Amino acid sequence: MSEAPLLSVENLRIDLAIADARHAAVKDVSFAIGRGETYGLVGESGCGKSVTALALIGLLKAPMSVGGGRVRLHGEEIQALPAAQMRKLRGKKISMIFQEPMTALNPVSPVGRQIAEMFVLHEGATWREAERRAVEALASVRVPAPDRRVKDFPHQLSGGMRQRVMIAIALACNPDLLLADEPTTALDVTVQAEILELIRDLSAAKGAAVLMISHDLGLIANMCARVGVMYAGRLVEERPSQEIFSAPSHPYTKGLVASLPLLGDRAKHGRQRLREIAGVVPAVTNFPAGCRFNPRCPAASDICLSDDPAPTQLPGGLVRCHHHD
Amino acid sequence: MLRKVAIVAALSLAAFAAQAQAQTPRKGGTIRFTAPYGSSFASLDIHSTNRTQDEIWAKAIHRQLYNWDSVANKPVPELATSVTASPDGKVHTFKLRQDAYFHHGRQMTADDVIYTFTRMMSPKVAYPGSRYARGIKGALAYQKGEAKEIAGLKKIDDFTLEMTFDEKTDPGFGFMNSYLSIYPADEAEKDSFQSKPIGLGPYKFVEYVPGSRMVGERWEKFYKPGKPYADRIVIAIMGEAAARDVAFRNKEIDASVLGPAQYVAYKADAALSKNLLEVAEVFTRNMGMNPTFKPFADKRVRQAINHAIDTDLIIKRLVKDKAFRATSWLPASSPAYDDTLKPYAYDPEKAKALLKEAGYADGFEFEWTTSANESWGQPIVEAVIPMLAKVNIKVKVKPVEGTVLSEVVRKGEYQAYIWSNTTGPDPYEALKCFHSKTPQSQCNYVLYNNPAVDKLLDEANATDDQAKRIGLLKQVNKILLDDAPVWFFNYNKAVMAYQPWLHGLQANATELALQYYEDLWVDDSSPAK
Amino acid sequence: MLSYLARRLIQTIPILLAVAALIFILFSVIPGSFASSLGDDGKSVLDAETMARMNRELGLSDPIYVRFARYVGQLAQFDLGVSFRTRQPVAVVIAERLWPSAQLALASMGFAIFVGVPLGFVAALRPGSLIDTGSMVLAVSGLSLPKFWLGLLLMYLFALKLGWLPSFGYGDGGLKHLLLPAVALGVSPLALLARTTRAAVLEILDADFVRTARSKGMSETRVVRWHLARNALVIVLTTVGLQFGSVIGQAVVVEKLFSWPGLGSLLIDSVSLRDLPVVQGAILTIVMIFLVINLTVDALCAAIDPRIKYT
Amino acid sequence: MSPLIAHTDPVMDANLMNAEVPPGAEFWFGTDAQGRDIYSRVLYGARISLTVGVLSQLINTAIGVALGMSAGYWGGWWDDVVSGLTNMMLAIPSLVFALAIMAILSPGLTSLLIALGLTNWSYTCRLARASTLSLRNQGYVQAARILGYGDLRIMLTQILPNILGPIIVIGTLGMGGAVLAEAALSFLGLGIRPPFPSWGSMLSDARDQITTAPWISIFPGLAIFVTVLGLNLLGDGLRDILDPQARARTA
Repeated sequence: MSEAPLLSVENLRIDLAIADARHAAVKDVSFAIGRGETYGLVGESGCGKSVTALALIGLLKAPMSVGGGRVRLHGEEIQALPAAQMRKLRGKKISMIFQEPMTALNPVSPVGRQIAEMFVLHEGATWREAERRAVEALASVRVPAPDRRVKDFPHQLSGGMRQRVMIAIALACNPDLLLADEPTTALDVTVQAEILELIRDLSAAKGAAVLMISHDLGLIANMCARVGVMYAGRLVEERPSQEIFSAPSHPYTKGLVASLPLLGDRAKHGRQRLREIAGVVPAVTNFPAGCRFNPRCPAASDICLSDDPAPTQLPGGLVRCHHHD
Repeated sequence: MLRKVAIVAALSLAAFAAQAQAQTPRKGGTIRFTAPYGSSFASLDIHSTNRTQDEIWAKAIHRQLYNWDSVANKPVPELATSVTASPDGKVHTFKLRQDAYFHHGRQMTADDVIYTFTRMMSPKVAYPGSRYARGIKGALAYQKGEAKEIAGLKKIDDFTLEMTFDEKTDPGFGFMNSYLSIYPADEAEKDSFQSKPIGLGPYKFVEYVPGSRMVGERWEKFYKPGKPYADRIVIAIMGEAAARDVAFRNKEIDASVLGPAQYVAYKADAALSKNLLEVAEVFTRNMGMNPTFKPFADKRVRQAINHAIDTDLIIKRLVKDKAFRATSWLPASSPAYDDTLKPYAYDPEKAKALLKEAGYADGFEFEWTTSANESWGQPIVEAVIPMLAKVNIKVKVKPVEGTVLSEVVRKGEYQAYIWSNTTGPDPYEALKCFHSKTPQSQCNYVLYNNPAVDKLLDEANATDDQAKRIGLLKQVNKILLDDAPVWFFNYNKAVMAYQPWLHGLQANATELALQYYEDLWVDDSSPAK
Repeated sequence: MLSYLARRLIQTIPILLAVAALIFILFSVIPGSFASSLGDDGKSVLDAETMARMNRELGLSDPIYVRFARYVGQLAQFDLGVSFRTRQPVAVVIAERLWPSAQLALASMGFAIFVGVPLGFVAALRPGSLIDTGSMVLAVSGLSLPKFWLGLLLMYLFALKLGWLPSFGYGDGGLKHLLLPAVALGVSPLALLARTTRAAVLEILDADFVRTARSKGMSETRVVRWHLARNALVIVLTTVGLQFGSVIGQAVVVEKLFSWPGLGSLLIDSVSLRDLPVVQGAILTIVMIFLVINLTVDALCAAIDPRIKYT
Repeated sequence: MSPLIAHTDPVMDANLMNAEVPPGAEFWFGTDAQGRDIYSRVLYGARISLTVGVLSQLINTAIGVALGMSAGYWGGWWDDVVSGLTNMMLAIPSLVFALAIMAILSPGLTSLLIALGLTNWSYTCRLARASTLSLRNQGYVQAARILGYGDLRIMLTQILPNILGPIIVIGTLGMGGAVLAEAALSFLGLGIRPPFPSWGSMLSDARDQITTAPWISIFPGLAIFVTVLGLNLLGDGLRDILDPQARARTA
């Protein structure tokens, strides 16, 4: 990689302030996404995936804050940009799709207007012009009869339709990077595939890179070239997606992969939760000493209880484990 | 002490009159008066309400056959130029004024007077004034529908009226009340009369904002030449003393009736204290004791209560000297007032002794019904409670609204109550309440029954000799003091604060708030237009 | 929409009937009567015979079920009866109080809305700031000062000390006389509105769509203007409706203090004079106004929030 | 507690010679027009005012929850009846209602509790009904129904604990309201049975002395202010503790 990647994240740390103490909810997370690349971030709920995405777009809210590290977009650091400049990046360069399309849209505003806002905000369009372009944007996310749908309110649309509106909003201004935070989790199985397809196609067409966040390893595998696995605020493994399935290195990744139905069975069994790993993700305030996965790890040894493993370079990736394969 | 106060009051009145003479009344301006007894007028049909609050506006709009002369302290003919009574006192001939015009321009005639008294006895509607009109011969027959008109009302000519009563009657005390105002026969039956009253008074009705104010403008054809002086009168309805205080200090009203708290404050203020009008009114504040409640049937217990309460202290400290110690039922302003009577001394030991004699050495408990009134209600009761506790008498307070107080007292559904009762201007009327034949619902609230008193009252009623009458009534008053049917608390001293530009106020002992609007005038230092 | 309104209006009829029955029963067993009130100041005297006649004339000597039947019969013909004291139709007595009451209610709610809502907004946008704490203290003061007390303080300050405004009365019905009673009456709905607005805005600020708006690169002012205001408005409006309706009934003390010719003082006077037809009529009117205002608010909310349907 | 820390008896220790003494060493808060120690009366007044505030609000809450929860749970005609009742109670001027009840029952603590406890439950009822409606079809409630739990048991064990948070908040706010309502009734002459003090009656008794002896009203006024402030803060605090959303926010 001679050229600077589109996005690079180095040693990102996200603090959670409770009372006077600061806990590192996310720590030492580093990864990079190239132009037009689709990168997957996977892990159970509470692993810090969504928080990481919010940190990238600068929308962390108290008591969360970026505690250290660098985030570069086009080689320029953005983690410490003044609010006004960060705001200009949002929507224009980086945009985001959220999990719940129902609550993520303003219930009392027509969807057309919510799309049109993007053109007014970032391209200085007039409302009239923006409304016209909103119809086009709606058409581009394959919503039938877009000229009528623009006047609809969110509650009048189905879940899939709403998520299409979200996608239309996110891609309205041709961003370089799209953060998709579990974009299909709240949807019916039947529409999940359509939405994913839409994201893939449109981002490809517009040349946008995608950070796809999901707890669903199967979904990530289908979409992404490379995958990062997060556990308890750490990136524990990062590999090309083929490799991570064929030869998972971290015990946690192994667990994730083992819990998957065979590829291709997905359609038959529907989505699967990662229930098969015993135990739960510890709370931020209660991370264990040493390797954070040690309470649940089948291979845990003494060193795991005392020393936090450093990342080990693997061909095409890295792993953070004392006992990696 | 009382005599001294009376003299001071008389002096201040004299000074007042002198001041009034020294200046020539100015024509024009606006008088801004206040109606302090509640937050609205009951009705614009003065015949249907006898509340003092309503009399305050009625005095501007209406006139009656008689009016109270506050200097002579007696009722005098107002709409009549002369009244002659037959020797038996039953037939009165009224020569009516020929210069009295109603506000719609028509001259008043005997027909209007007849109409008024006939209306009063309406078979359909119960008017408070029927109390006095009932005595007219044939009035009851008319009310029952047995006659088409009242036989005792006879028109001699347009301005002469003969009125025959069933019994010997002195109509002045009754007919001076505003709720017997003379109505125009042609207008009063109209619906509009209920909202736009027409009368003979010095001011012509302009507007009424219910709950807020009434406005009148000068009636040019008022029968007293040159009067009234002011162009307009505004009567503001202001029941809250604290609000009135602000308005008065802010010079938004020209006169304000004061309560004890303000009386002290105004007296202490160099500027405000100059313009206070004080008068001994004809009300007696008292605690009535129900003889059907066993302890109160015993005279010694009632006397003990009079001894146990430090009445002077309450008057001085709580009522702030805005009252005179009651020495029996009749007030200092009454012609039959007896200034030789000594009030019950504050003597808890004597009270205890009397209670012991009566068999209540360990005391007893009674329920005391009271309204929230600041001068004769809850605060007084609260001050008395610890005093009675010292002679082992416990008090349970029962707070009620005014209307409930008046009801339970008339029905006798109380053990004790505290109230203010009219004790004038006619001393016989005031004392008749203690005649055993007077029903409790009338005014013998304490079911007083003393044959000696009955006899004296009957004699007083029969005699034509004023001096003898007064003498008999004084005796009754003295017996009452000893019998102590009530705790004799005080006689009211009414105080009105007025602005320096308001002139012509009179010390009306029947009710200070009832003024003679035609005599009032404001000089040009008034801020009102 | 029209059928919805019609149905809602019809639904108010049983409520009005229930109110009529409840008030009728309460004021039938209440001690005291109009006749006894005519002698309650200890000065005027009403004789026993006239009192008895008056009770008969006013129909008060009939048994309660007869009176109630008569009353319901009148109501069915939209007749509120005749006032005991003025002998005018109750509708007339009430009508002359409506406009001053409406003025006072409008002014006090206007004051509450135009101060309370922005205050709540600012407080919510800067939680923990001086303005937030200040508005909280102000709100609590508004909720903890008895109205007569607050009214007196206002009179002292603005009429007597500063001389800016008249202390009492209706004047010509203009703003000058309206201001002080409106503020005295408006402070407690102001406090409630400020607190409700603050809570509503805080909740909406946490909503996902606000995050979406921010992710679009919107400035905070635009977030508030474009997305927050309308959503908060629904919650605020509902509170306004409830307060607006009750402010007319709560005006009793303030109207008494400021000699304001509204329904509240009419009601309280009629209670103390036991003018039962007016008491019943005034309460029914106040209830009716309350119901209509809330109906209007519901309709407004439906217009603002497309999720609310006319059902 | 009051008798221990109060200097004097709030009723019997009246000395008219000491009337309207400003605050000082002997009388910390001064004396009132009757010459009674205001400090003692404020302490005793707390007993009555707080009893009125807390108990009347408990009654309101009980009525509101019972009606609102059952209406939300059962729906149907009962829901219509309760909604009608709620609207009615919201619409009737509660002060006049309370005044009528006081006039009928005659003033006193019990009457106050009835007058204020029966007239202010509509907000609670509305809230309970709305929350119950949203919970009625939740999985765990339906599960309980399938398990054959009785309606009453479901309401008490499954629904009530989950709707209590906001209701307690409304309740604490209402307590301040009840203290003030008692003051308004005292202003109209039908509050607590005198001579026992409540803050409201002390305040309304002192209104004529607002310029001549301001301390008579300042101290009970302050007591009400501090209490209502405290209750509001308590309500806010409880909301933060009990509101699951707020809890999630801080976690």
